[in-house]
Amino acid sequence: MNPALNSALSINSGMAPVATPWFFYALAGMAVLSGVFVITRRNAVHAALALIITLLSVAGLYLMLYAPFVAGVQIIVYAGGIMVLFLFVIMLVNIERSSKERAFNRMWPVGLAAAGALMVLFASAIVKGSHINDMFRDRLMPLPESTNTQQIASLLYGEAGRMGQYTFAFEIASLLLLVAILGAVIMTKKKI
Amino acid sequence: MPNFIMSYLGSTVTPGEAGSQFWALIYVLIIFAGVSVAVICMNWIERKALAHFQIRLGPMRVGPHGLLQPFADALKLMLKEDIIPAEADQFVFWVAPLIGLLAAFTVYTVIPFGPSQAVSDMNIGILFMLGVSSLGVLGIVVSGWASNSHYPLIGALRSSAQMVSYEVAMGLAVVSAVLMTSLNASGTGTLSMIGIVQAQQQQGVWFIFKFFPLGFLAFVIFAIAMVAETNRAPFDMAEAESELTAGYHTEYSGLRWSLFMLAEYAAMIAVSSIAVTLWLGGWMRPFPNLLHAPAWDFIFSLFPGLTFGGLAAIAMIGAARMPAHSFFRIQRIGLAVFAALLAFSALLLLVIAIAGRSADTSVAARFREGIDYVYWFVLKVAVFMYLFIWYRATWPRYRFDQLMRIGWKVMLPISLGVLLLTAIVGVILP
Amino acid sequence: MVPITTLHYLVVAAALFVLGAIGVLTRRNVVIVLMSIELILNAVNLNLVAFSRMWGNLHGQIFAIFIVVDAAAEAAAGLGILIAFFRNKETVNIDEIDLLKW
Amino acid sequence: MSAETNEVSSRALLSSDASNRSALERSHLDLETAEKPYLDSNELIINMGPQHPATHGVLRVILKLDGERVLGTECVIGYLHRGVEKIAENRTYTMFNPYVDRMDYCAAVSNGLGYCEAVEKLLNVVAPPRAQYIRVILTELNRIASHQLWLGTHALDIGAMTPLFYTFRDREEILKIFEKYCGARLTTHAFRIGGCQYETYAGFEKDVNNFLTFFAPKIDEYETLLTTNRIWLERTKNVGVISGADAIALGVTGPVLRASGVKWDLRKAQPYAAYSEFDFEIPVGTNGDTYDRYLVRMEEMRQSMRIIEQAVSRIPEGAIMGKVPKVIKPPVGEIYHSIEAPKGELGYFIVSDGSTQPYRLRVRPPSFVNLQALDVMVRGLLVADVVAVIGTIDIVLGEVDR
Amino acid sequence: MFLNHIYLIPLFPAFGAVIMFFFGRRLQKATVNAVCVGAVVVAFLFACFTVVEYTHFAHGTGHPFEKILYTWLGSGDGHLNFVKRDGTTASFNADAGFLLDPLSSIWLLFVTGVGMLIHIYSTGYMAHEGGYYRFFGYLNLFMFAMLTLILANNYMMLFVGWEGVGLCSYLLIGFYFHRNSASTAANKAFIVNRIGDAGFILGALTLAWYLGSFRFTDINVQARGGHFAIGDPVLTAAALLLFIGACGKSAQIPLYIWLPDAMEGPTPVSALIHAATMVTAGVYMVARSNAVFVLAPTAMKTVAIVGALTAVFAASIGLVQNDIKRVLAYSTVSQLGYMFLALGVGAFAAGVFHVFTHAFFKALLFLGSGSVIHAMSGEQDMRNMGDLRRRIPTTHWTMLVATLAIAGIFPFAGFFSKDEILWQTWASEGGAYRILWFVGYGTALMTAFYMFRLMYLTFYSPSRMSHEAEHHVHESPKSMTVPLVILALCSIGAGWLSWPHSLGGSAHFEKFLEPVFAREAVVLVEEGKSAQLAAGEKEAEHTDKTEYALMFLSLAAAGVGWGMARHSYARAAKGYKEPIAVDAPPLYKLLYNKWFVDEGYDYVFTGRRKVGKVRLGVMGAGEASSWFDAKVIDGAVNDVGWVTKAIATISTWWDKWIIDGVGVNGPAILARMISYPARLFEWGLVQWYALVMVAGLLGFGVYYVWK
Repeated sequence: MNPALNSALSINSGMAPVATPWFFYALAGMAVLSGVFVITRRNAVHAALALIITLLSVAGLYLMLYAPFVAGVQIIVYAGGIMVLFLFVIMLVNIERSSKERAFNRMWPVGLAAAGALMVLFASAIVKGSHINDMFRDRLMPLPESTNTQQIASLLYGEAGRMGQYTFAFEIASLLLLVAILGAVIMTKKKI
Repeated sequence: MPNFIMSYLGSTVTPGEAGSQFWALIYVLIIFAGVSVAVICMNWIERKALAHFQIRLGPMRVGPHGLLQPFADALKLMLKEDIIPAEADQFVFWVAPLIGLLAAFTVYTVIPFGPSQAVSDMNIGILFMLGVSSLGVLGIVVSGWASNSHYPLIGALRSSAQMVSYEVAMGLAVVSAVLMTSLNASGTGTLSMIGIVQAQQQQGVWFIFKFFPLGFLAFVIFAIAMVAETNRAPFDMAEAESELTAGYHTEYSGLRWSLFMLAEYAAMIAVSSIAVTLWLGGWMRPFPNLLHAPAWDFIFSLFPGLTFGGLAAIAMIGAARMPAHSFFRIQRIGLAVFAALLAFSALLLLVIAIAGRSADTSVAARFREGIDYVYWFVLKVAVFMYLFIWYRATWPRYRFDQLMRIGWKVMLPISLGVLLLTAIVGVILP
Repeated sequence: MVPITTLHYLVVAAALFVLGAIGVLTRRNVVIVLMSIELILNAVNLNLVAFSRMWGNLHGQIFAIFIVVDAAAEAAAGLGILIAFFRNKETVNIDEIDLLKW
Repeated sequence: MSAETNEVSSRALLSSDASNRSALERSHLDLETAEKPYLDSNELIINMGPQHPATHGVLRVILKLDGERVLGTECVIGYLHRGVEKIAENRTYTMFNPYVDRMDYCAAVSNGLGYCEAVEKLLNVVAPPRAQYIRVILTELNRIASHQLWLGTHALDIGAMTPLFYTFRDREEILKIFEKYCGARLTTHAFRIGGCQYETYAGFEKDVNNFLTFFAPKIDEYETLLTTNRIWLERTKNVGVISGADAIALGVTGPVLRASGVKWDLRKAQPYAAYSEFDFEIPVGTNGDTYDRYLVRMEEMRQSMRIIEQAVSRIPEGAIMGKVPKVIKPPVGEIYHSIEAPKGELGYFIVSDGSTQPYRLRVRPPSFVNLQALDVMVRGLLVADVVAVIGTIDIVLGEVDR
Repeated sequence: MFLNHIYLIPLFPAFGAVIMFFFGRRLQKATVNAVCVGAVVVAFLFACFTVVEYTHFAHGTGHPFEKILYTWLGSGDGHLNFVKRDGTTASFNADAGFLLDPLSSIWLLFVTGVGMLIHIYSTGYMAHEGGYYRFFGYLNLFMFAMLTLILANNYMMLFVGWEGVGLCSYLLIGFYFHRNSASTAANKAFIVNRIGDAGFILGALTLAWYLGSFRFTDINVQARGGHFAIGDPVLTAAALLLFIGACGKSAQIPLYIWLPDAMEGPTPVSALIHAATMVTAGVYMVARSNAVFVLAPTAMKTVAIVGALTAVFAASIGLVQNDIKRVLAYSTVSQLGYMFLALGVGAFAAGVFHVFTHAFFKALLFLGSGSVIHAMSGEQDMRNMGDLRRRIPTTHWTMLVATLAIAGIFPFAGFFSKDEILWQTWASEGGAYRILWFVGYGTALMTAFYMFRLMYLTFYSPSRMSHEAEHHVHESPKSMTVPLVILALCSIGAGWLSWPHSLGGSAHFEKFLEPVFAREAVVLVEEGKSAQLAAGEKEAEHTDKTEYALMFLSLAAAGVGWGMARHSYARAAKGYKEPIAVDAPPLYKLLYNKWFVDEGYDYVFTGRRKVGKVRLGVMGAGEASSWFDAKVIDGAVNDVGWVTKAIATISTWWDKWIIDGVGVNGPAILARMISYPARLFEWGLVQWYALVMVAGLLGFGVYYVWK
């Protein structure tokens, strides 16, 4: 944050987030609504588009949580990468038949019931937890936004001369990605 | 109120950073309008330049030298019947161009036209930019699928594969530039677009010349990848008219089609802006460190006015050279008015430059600085725009497999090597 | 207006999680099942980032990044399997994937 | 297990067509009863044309694709069929003459030359030498024009827009000469049975010489744009390869045949008109790919210029019309006469029953025959190459469909 | 400046080799030429500057320049230690170090110089061959290894180069690997060299064990430090072992057999590797170890005798060979024998001088023969040549110069060096080696004979070519003849560097080398007193008369050899008879078949039951051991195997029916019967499993929430 801020032009105080509760409700509503679309749309492309909206909304929520780097990763990896892959695959396996078939399996009532039970469980946990003192703290700790990326980087890679806390895990994650790439290529290639 | 405006003009940070929604909104509107105008200009320039490359005249009828042609086109496209094929997926067909447009325009929130001339200075600026511009591919994929036709589908698959592939090399090239920002005392780099330009300012060198072949190589890789990324010739596989009639927008017409065009040109300007920001010193004028005396500042600040003056002179000559026939009278008058407008702008700019030449803190000086920043930025972007046209006039089209081969087997290894070498040199050299 | 607290985020995350669970449990189309899994992972990520904000350190965000990596790997492998499967059976319905049933 | 069989079978599907058997042994692509696709290939059948920017008119090519790879093609022709051969049976020999211009409208002069010479042969008439020279000059000019048109459209198909405008600019000069000579630019109807209708206009030689000096640097200009352009090389080298043997077996003629290394040009092999009196080379390619065809045609333009130069400098004086009866009634008999049109061997087979109208007239159009080779050339290539190959065969649908 | 970057000299050709290795296949010939030849030219120039700078550095004291880059094997911190003979520990420590003293500077100059000329020559000679880049890559790699060898400052580093040149020799002999004979020859060279290498590494390690260091400077200091008696047994053993290595690399009896076969490689390779440079590595190594050898008179004697024997033996074979390259190959072996003779009698400087001159004229001979072969379109048999003098004049003249040089005609190079060796042999040890002088003298006679035989058969005698070959004869391109001319000039002039005192010269060469072969070494003589050792010390100044006589005699020998050759071959027409074959057929047969040594080795070591065409009923050693291995040892192994198999059969039956049948399958069948109802619950739907997971999650959640 530049200290040479001209006070005449700032309507809010310097550190105050642009985000207002309205933003939160809009984003959360959009995320949940699109989530509903994801699981109810018959057409997979529609579902994918709905999922993209969910992902972008969640990215917005990350920004509200002062996690811009995670938000950026969310956009670039999820929305830009994974979802394009999904759309690609949907187009490759697109068959007319699927739009005329049942969208849900035979055990959908059981599944719905189980998911409902899960929801009840979450609700009760949240309700119970919010009574316990300090379990879900109301006041949010300040996180510096302007150096978020740098701090994540120093956690991941360490600072000069010192290995980061998560460097090894990060390398393993890259290995996982490599394995996934190789597996996907080998499985899908027609003639190896 | 004037005080409010003036005080803003004197601000040294972006509105987003200052938390000023009002100014941010104004900025968004200015940029939206500016980009739209730029696209229109680009449209006209491309048609004229391409025509002159090809020993034609290009549009000449609508307005003097076809100056009003883009507006006529836009009007025509807007008034055309909006056709959605019967078998198409209506909703997706409708939404696809919007996705592309949204992605192309959202990018502009972080493009720094000057140290404070941006909507916001995001901490993750370049990451955000890459991410959002990669969303553009969704619009293309979805449009190809929604058309429910073979050619658009093939075009969509081609272009999405192409964009995803070239994004890799592009990203690596960008990373090597970002890596260069960390070559300071604290060893901390930045992803912020403004920060990147400031890093170049501090290090006293545009990143294209940094570690000489390395920065240049990364830049070249980016410059190639950005042509592929925007589906322009010679990588315009997705809309190869001789193969796929028109690629993913074969079934589109009217306004929707024009939205695709708008998105494409906006994306071209956006990626060029990235290239300018990352490697060509963004808003900085040439030799800011070498020729840093106030006199030089003044000389360079005359450039915008002179440019406009030159354009006005060209327009004037054009008006003078019109055939002396009554048919051309209106055109001649129109061109003369246009020239007068340009001349007026030139005068205004010169006045500002002269008024703001000495006092560092005055509003006029701020104004002059802001104009300088935007001018140099736009000039650099304009060079890229011209290159896009030049490519299109010169080269045949690559074949799809050749394109992918270049992307994966040439560009990716080179960019990886450049990245590695940049890292090594960055550790060893300073 | 009530200020937004961690709890708010937790509710959104729980809702997304349940939606994902429903999708995984009831949909027939494998692609949508995979998308539902992404939904679940996003819910988890939201929780992690929210808690990271609550405690004021960045470990939660690091975990979120790891989960994004994992999601990418999972999507790649899952869709690869799907394509291989589709080539052999010409279907993407999960209840028809039962060759191993005996 | 399955992977292995898949691999074997798919290879059998692809490569048995591509390499194991020669081009002619391949069974013709049967689109309707195509065998069930193998599990690992998603076949896609798309229609290229008749409305398509790159099929040079109204050609319709049905492509069977595996992804973007071409498994087979089938050309559907006839969208421009006008029954030219049938019309000939109801017109006198003289009346039919203008019709031939409408076949290969890019090389109308060549068509007329072939027809006139065929009828002259039937009548046992020889055109006077001055007429022969005029014929050669105009025919060779027309060859250059045809090649220019080909070059522009071919480059456009491959994505290079600019050469098209350059070639059209220069083609205009030829058309101007045509217009001055006979009043028409495209369908010239320049020749008559027995010679030429028109004497050359004053300044004809000067015009032609001017054109030659104007055009020589232009070819270099085209070549500057394309010949060493990396993308052009990548797009054309080893694309659409056809061997000389295959080409001969398929009856392919013209530059396509010569690019495959077969030195066969009717102007040398069976000299007609006055060609035996000129000194020129026959350019031959080696690889039979698209690039070689391009080079052969570029060189042919240069050779045409050589011929024109010699013809103009040596044009004899004299009559331009031979002794032809007022009413053309050839004796009973049949004749086949062929000439080297820009696109290949253009032949006329005329059966005369002694009346004023042909009993049967059959045209052997080069485009029609050359188009056969499309399937051989494009199997295993990509969709983009199909466009390039169609361009390189240089078809004119008016001639294919007649 | 150059001296400090001496390590760059080997790296230039190494760079060329690396380029060829990675990109060679894609490069144009011109590029290959530019890279490879350029690398060697640069190396040569660099070497010249380096030596010039060294002479300034040394100021004529011969003080060696040592540049140690880093410790390459072992380290100073206690790793890789070994126990020395005296019980103290020393660390195994080999540097990547470079040593430049007069000895190595001489080698450096002629290796790079001759190598450069041969590279240039090869661009012409190999122009029409396949694998052009491969050839040059190998050549460059060879240059790298050879330069490493001669610039090394310790035995281990030298060994790296030693093995490197061996490898390159192998690769280049087998360059035409599709030819069976070539690949066999390559294998032969490689295997025979390995025997020598084993000796070398053992000798080096023995020295290290005894003296505690690999560095030449350390070893020299120690050996000359007066701590060891003359004839110290360990040093003698070490010297002998080193000499075995030298035998292998420099083709001495009994390991010389690979060199003639090595002529299967391209001719430039024969010239570079198998005549001028690599084969002199043995000489270099012995000269380098002179301090040790001086302390081991037995070893010295062995060297001298082996050298003399090899010289005469190889020369005798060379008398009758018909393949032009083979004659030269045996000549090389013979000349190498000369060099070892010189070393053995303590005349190190004379030996080195002979190496120096020999490099020029032998390289010239090989390259000339290559030019002849080139002209004859691949024909190598001298019986099918003749009368080439006018057709290929440049080749003829240059080869004539080389022949005069090798035959020892005054004032060509060979005269000085060979005469020096003979004179030293005559004079050393007060004449103890005079018998060897006679051997050497005979060899000189034979040398002159076979060399002029070659000349007459090739250039002077009436043409015996076939018509096609005659039609194609042509002079070689400039790239081949220019090196020939340069080498010819060198062949004339190289000898003048050491114009002997007796002829009024000043023997610069010996003076230059003097510091290396320091005569004032202090040794421990038997009485326990320190004394000056005068190894190879001559009283040259007093016996000028004898020296003149010997000079005259050797000139006479050369003249006689020339005359005999002229008499026998000057008019050799088609189908001529060898005079030896006419006069003494058995001798001819013996010589022609190279004393049946190859066959003997075959019989002894590889187990063929015949020597040449003669069948012997008895097994050779190789076959005997093979038989022993196959029948006795393998037989025992097989018997044990049979017993095991029998036991295993019984065990299998038991396992299959009793263990598996009752013990394993029984419970399994039981379990299957019991599990059947349980299996009904699983119906193969993936989502069912997901449901179970959700149920589990619920269970945990409920437990934790309402605990």
